[in-house]
Amino acid sequence: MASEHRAADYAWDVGEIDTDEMILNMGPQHPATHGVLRIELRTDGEVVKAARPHIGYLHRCFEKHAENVDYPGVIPYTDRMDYVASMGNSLGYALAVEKLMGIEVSPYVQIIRVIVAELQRIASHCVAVGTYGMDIGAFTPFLHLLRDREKILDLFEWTCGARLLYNYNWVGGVSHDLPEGFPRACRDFLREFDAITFPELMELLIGNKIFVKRTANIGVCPVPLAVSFDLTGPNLRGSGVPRDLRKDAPYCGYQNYDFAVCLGKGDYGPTGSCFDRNLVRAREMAESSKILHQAVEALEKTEKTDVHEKVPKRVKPAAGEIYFRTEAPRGQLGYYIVADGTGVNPYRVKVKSPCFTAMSVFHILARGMMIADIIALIGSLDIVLGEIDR
Amino acid sequence: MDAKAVHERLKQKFGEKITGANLEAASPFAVVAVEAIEEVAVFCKADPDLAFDNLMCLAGVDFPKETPARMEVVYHLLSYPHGHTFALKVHVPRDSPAVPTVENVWGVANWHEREAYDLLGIVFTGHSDLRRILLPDDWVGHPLRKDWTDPDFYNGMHVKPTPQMADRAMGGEKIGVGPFDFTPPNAHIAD
Amino acid sequence: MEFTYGLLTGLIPGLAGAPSWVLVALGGLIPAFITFNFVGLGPIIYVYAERKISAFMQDRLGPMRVGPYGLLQTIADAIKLLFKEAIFPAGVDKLLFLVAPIIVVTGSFLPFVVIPWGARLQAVDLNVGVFYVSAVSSLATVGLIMAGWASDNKYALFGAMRSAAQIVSYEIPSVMALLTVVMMAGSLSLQDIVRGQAGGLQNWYLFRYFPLMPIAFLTFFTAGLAECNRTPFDIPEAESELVAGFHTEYSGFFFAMFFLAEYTEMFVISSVASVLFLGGFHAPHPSLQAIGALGLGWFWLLLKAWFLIFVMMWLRWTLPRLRVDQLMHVAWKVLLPISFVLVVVVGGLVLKWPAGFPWDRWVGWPITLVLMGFLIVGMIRAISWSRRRTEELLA
Amino acid sequence: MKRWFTDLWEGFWTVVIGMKVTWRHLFTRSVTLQYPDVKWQLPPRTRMRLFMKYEDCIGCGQCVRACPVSCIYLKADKRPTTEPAIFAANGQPIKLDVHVFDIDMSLCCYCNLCTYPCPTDCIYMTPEYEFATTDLTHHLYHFAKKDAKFLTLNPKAAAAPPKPAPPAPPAAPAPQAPPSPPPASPAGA
Repeated sequence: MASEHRAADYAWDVGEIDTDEMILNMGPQHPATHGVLRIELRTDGEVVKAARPHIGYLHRCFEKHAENVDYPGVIPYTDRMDYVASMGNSLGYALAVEKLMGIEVSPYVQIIRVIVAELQRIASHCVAVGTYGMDIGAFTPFLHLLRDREKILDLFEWTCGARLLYNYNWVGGVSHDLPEGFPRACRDFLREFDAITFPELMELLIGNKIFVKRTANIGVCPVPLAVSFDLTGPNLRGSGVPRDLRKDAPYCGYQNYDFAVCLGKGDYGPTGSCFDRNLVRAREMAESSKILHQAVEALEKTEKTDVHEKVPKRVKPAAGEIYFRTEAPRGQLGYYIVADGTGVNPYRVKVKSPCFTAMSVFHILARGMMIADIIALIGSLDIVLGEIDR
Repeated sequence: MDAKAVHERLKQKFGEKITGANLEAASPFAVVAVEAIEEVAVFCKADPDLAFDNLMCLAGVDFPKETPARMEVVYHLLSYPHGHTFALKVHVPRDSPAVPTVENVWGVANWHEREAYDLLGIVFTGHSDLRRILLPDDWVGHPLRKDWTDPDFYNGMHVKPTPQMADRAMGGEKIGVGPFDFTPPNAHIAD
Repeated sequence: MEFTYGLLTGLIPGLAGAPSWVLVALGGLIPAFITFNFVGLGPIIYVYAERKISAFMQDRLGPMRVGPYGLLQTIADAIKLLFKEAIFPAGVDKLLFLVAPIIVVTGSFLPFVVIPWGARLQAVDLNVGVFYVSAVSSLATVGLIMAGWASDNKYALFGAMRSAAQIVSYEIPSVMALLTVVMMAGSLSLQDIVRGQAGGLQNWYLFRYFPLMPIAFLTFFTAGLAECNRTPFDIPEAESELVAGFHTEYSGFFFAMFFLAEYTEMFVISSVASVLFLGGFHAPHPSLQAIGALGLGWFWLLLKAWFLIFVMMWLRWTLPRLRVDQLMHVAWKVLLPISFVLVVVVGGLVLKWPAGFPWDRWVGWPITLVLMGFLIVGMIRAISWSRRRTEELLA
Repeated sequence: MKRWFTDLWEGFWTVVIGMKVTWRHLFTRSVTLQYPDVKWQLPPRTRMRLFMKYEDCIGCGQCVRACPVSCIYLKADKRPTTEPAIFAANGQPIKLDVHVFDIDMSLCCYCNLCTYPCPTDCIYMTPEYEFATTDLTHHLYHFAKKDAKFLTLNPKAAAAPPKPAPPAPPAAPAPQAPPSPPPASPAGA
């Protein structure tokens, strides 16, 4: 059965361009492409006839680098892939290598990992939703959300000493224990987030009629298309598919927490529109906050263990390979690691980044949109070019 | 369905074309003959028991030291209805790697295959748009191959600092980058 | 002009005997000079205000470095812009590229000729004042299209086309909303319109035929927002879509001129709206009209215009931006029907009850006070919350 | 027609709601720190500029191997037996003469991986972050000192209370070039 969306149908042929059409080159230097993405648009007036994304402007040879450093040394590089959500990246890698080596970390470390991962999810979604508002033209919610993201980064800096690129999740543990008083600070933050930032975001941006009108009917991604093009995370859930790895294949003890999988419901238009994807992100912030409340409570109850207890002196897995995926803030982040068992370097590390696959469906969704919608679509897919290009 | 059952199902349908398997591995896989990969992929997606409607990952791996030297293309499949995963592998000779494309089965394969072509030089026959994706269009070579060595120049720019440049930097001298650096061509390479 | 004339002859007695062309020239040039300077330097204040207001709304501080509280920031920026190189990218049509900002600035300055700052403080009292304002303020469109076309840049072209469509569309509801006022005043002269609103807040046209005229005011204000390309109608220079729209390729002095024009346009729309609906130079209560011999008309007009400018900024930092087709939708399917209905209904009412509904006298003050009350209560609550929060954090 | 009115009303009302939120924020305290005047109190774990205490380095090169970006250059020779025995602060005998210990901070990725394997805790990250320069080569720090004052008595053997492992962060390391040894190419130990 061939997919109904053949890539060839969307081929780009400049030869057939009409005199009425115009080629607009958006990016790599453009305020709203979320990095150095370049899109060629064939436009007829304001209407986009075809779009062709060009990526690779931020290619930093992650996979080649990973083959040339040892296993722990890859973690700083994973941080730099999705620089908005570094904790999620290193968590996936650490879990993959742990599984390859058969290491099982203690429940205490697992709770710490859940806490940092969920804090990072809130921080990442803050950026995603905030910049989305900025793409649509509302500047204020962006800064309100960044203000709260800064508070999360303060927590991270307090924990591990870095604000953006943490190198926190290690193979077999985490680099630092949570500092004294972390639960209280975390609760403080969550209280303010739940009581002020989140409702204000809903009032100021997401409930706004203009915002709804701008996003609710565009970029509709039907479920078969989303599955065929491997949209994951909030992008898939925006289309109404209840798939969340934290529920389906729990890692780090996510099965112990009570939270809901947010779905796009199509409140203001067809399900799977830009509005749904964005709303799923916003709601997930609230769900993450719920998980955090439980995790912080569990942290206080769990017996403290040395966070370096299971860190191997020398990370040298036996020959083998593994494909491990985690639910990063932007979707399923998969690490395919091949170990040859001879050296301390990974033999091959391939990253399936959620943004990469989200971007690959872009040219189909972009057909027939207006130029302003292109921006809305890019924002709703929530791409980070660092992760697409790696 | 666990990995064994998936393997059984494939084996039963395709017989000899499934040339090997490792079901005990951390992520179990079956090796498929190159020419059969497209029909296996179509079957995997269409068969109601397998229903692998999602291609999670497509990776190319280079094995120059194996005999014969080969490249692998690994397809990690996921079934949304059933929730099970499986991997397919294809072995291709390293000197002329060519694999039929599966982009018509899973749309996402389009970009993954372009990436594998770009970084490893695996040609996907029948691909609609096999261009480089991450590297510039005029890049020469495929860097993720194990025998790759960086070129010294790309369009007249230094790709990596030469030892001379490193020495000069350590000596406290300023070094330019790109076309503004007028270092003579690397004589030490010839030595 | 007569006012200046009277002032001049009063101040310098010998001038009365001078040839009439000298008097005409002086009487015209001096107000022009004052107005031009006031209006031309106004944007320095508005830009500073905009930056500060946006900053406070976003929990930031805004410019703080240049001068106390960053007061000199915009002056420094203006100086920087004036001294910067004006870049002419390859492929621009130099003549059009140069002329475009001049036309835009001219178009935004011309309406000031008829804005009445007081009963006699007006450059010219044209008897077609309203018509003149709406005519010359659309002159800017020509400049914008020229800028977009001459830039040889696709983004600029998109911006220019969008702005043309936008301004042309929004002229109609805006003029329709004006017509209601013109019908009530029975004159196109702005002076006459203001005169019709004398006698305190309850007599302003805003509160006439309640609740019809408030709707007319909102229609006019919305259309005005669109005409001066402010959010949520800023699609001609939509930053996240078109980089900078029609002035993408402009730099230095010419960019500064576009900037000047934009803020001047804001002031024009605000002051025209205050003249037409908010009683112009009339104080909310007749007793506040003057302190002794010093007439405060200019102060009240300025206050009202600045309040409306503040609302514009407030809206800008609150709202997202509309899309092009939605913009047209708002113009043609929302504002235009509303304004048509208003014109017909208000026209009929003017014939029947020329002095307005009987309850009109009693709605003006309560509404104003309630609105102000809301704002003040919100302010106090925010301040007290903020103080409590700070104490909590310090604890 | 009903839709038209509800849309109009919703549009108007949500605008008013949004304006309420921004109005509230107009009067709340801003969160900006005026950076050069007010500085954020950095937590003790902050990872900023790398520092190496040369007197404690035993030249084992574990940091060089751990560094994922290869920004540490180390060159060491066997210490002649004729020289007096010297020790690191935690009692490790220093058996290698470290001629070159350079860290290129412009390459450093602040991952902190070099500090963990160090047996004498002589390399660590300081919370000092204001080290921008106008020249990239100023970020190449030479830590090897000609006139370093090594311990010649084993502090462990003397049964003295061992010093706490990371000494108090000293002032900014002086990036001065070692006079005699020639600039080295990257060399693992």
